[in-house]
Amino acid sequence: MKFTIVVQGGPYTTQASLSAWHFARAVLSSGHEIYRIFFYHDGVYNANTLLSPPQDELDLHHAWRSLALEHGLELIICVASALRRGLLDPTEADRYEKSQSNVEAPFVISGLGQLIDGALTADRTLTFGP
Amino acid sequence: MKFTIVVQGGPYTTQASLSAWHFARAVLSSGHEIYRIFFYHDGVYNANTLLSPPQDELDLHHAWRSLALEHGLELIICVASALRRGLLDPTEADRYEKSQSNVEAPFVISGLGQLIDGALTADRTLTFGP
Amino acid sequence: MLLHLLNKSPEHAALLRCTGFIRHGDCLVLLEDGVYCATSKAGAALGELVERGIPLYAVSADVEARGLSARLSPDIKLINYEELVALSIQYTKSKRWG
Amino acid sequence: MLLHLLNKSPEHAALLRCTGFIRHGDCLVLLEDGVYCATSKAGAALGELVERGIPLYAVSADVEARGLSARLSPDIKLINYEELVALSIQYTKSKRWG
Amino acid sequence: MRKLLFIQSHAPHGTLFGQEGLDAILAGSAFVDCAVLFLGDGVYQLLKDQATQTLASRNYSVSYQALFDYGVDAIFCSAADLLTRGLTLEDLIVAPTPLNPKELEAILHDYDVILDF
Amino acid sequence: MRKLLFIQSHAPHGTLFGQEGLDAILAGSAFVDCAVLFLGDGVYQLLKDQATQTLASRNYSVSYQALFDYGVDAIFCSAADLLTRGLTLEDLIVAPTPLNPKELEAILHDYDVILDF
Repeated sequence: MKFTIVVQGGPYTTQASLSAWHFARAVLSSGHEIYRIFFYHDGVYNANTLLSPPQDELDLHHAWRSLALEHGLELIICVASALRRGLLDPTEADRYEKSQSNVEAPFVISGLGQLIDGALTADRTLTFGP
Repeated sequence: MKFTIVVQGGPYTTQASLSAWHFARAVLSSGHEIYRIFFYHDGVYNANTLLSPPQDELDLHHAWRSLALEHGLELIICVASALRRGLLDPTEADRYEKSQSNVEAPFVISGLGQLIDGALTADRTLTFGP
Repeated sequence: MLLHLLNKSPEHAALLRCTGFIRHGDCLVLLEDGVYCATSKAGAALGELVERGIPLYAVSADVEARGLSARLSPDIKLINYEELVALSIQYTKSKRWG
Repeated sequence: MLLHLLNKSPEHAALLRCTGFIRHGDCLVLLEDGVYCATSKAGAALGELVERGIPLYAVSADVEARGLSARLSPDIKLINYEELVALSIQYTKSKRWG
Repeated sequence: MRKLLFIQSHAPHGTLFGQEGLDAILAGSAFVDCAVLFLGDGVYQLLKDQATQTLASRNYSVSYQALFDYGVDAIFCSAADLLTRGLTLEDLIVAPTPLNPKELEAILHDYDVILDF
Repeated sequence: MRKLLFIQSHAPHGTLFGQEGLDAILAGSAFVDCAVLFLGDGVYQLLKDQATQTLASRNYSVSYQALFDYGVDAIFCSAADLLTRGLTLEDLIVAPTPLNPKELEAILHDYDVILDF
C-alpha cells in the first residue's frame, strides 16, 4: 500500500507534525510505502534547517530528515506556503535577493501539483493538521 | 500612556500579527508610546528576514521593521520560542553551529524577563493571539 | 473595568465562555473572526450583554473584510483601531478570549 | 468506509459536528487532544455512536501523555500508530475533523 | 480517475486556511475533476462584498468566481450552516448546491480522497 | 507593584501554549507576585500521571510542582471546569483553589495585568 501524508501544522506549536511523523514511521515499519509527504500551511516550518529545540526534546526537523534519508523519501514543501513564511532554499533565496537560506535536501520546494499527484496516485491520503 | 503589545500568532497563518500591527500603528498615531513589543509563541515568526509574500500582499516582516525603525522601537522575540522554531540571529547561529541566520535588528532575541518587565512597566498590556 | 477582546466566531466556545466573565463596567470588543458574533443572526448570543448594558464594539476593518457591513446587529458600535486604542485606555486592563 | 480522525477536545465544536457525518461502516479515531473525548465523563457525547455500533479508537500515546489511561470509557479501544496504519488501510479513505 | 473532494471549514481572513485551500482547489482542477464543499464557518468564504483595503489583507474571495472557469462545477454547501448564519444563496459570490444532512453524509462517502482546509 | 495573572486555557501536548505559558509564569515569579488561573481545558494541564515517553513529547507537567518553590502560591481553577471533566483536586499535581463563577469573575478584575496562554 502506498501512502501520501499531508502535514498542515508547524513543529511544536501544535501536535500535528509529531503525529504525522509517528504515523509515517509506522507506515514504513508496517512494510508499506510512502509515496509522498507534503508539507502545506504551517507544515512547511518543519523544513527550517535552523530549528534548535532544547537538547532533551525531539528535534522534529532532524527527525523528518533522518526518516527521509534512511528510506529515500523526498519531503515536499509547498512553494507558496514556504515563500510567505520565509522558508527558502538557496535558489529561492537568490531569486528573492536574500543572503541567507534555511531549506535544504531532503526537503524540496515544489508546487501544489505534488499534493494533487500524491492524492491521486497513493492508495491512501491522510492529513495531520492543527 | 505607555503600551506593551504581545504578539502570539505567526504572520498570515492567523490574523493576530496583522491586528497587532494595526493596533501598534494606532497607538503611535494617537500620540501614545509603545514601551515594548514582545513576540512570543508563533509570534516570533514575524522576525524571519526571509519572509517573501506575494508582491501584492502586505509584507508583515517589513511592516514591523519599518514601524520600528521609524519610531525607534525594539522588537523583542522570546529566545526559547525563537530557538525551537528556528529563528536565529548571527550570534545564536554561531552558538548552535548553523551556517545561516534569519533574525536581525530591529528584531532582538531576548528573554521572558522582557515580557514581565513590559507587563509591569507599561500602563496597558494587550495581547494578540491565534 | 475590563476590556474583553474576542476573536472567534460563534462556532467556538469562546463566546459563551467570555460572556460569563463580563461584569457591569466592562466592555466587549469583537475583532478578527470575532466580528461574526456581531451579525444580527448571531446577536442572540449577545442579547444578555445588551440587556445588562454592556457596551459592544466591533473593529470595522474586520467587519468590512468579511462582507458583514450590512448584517450587523444595531447594538454593536463600529470602531477603528484608534478608537480601540482609546478604549484600551478608558478600560484599565484587557483579557483576550480565543 | 470512512476513517474519521478527530483531534479536538469536547470543548470544541468538532466532536458534535463530526458525529453527524459518521455512518454505519465508518469508524472514529481520537488522537491528540481528541482523546479527551474518550474519557468516561465526556463519553456521553459518543454514546450515540456506541449505540449505532460505530467502532471507536484512541491513540494510546496520546492517552498516556495526557494522564488519561485510567479514565477511558470502556467503549474505546486503544491503538498504537501501527494499528492506526492498519485501520487507514481497512477503511478506504479518511476525513480530518478539527 | 479518482475524485477529489476539497472541504473549506474556516471563515476567511481570520486564518489562511481559506486562501491556501482555494489555491489547492485551483491546482487540483488542472489535473482532475474536483468538488468543493463549504461546511460550518467555511460558508462565510463565499460571502459577497468582502472589502479588505482597510485591513490590508488579500481579498481572494473574488477568485471563487473563477471556480467554474477552472472546471470546478461541483460546489456544495451545508444548507443548515447557511441558515444558522442567516445567509441565502443570493448573498454568495457563487451559488453552491445546498445539501441536507443525508446528502452531506453521502457526498463525504462518494469521493475517493478528501482534502481538508 | 502590579499584580500579574497568568491564565492557562489549553490542554497540554495538543498545543505548546501550556509549556510556553508555564515558562512565562516561572519567569514572572522571579520578578513579582504572580497568580495562575486554570480555565476550561487548561485544568487538564495539572492532571497527574502524564507519561510522554511513547509520544516523544516533553512532560513539562512535573514542573508545575515547582510553582510553590518559585513563590507562586496563588493557584486557582474553575470548579465547574473541573467537575465537567470528572476531575477532583486529588487528581491534580498541585491543588489549585477551586473558584465558583462569582469568584472567578472577581479574580479577573482583581489583578492588574492578565497574560493569556
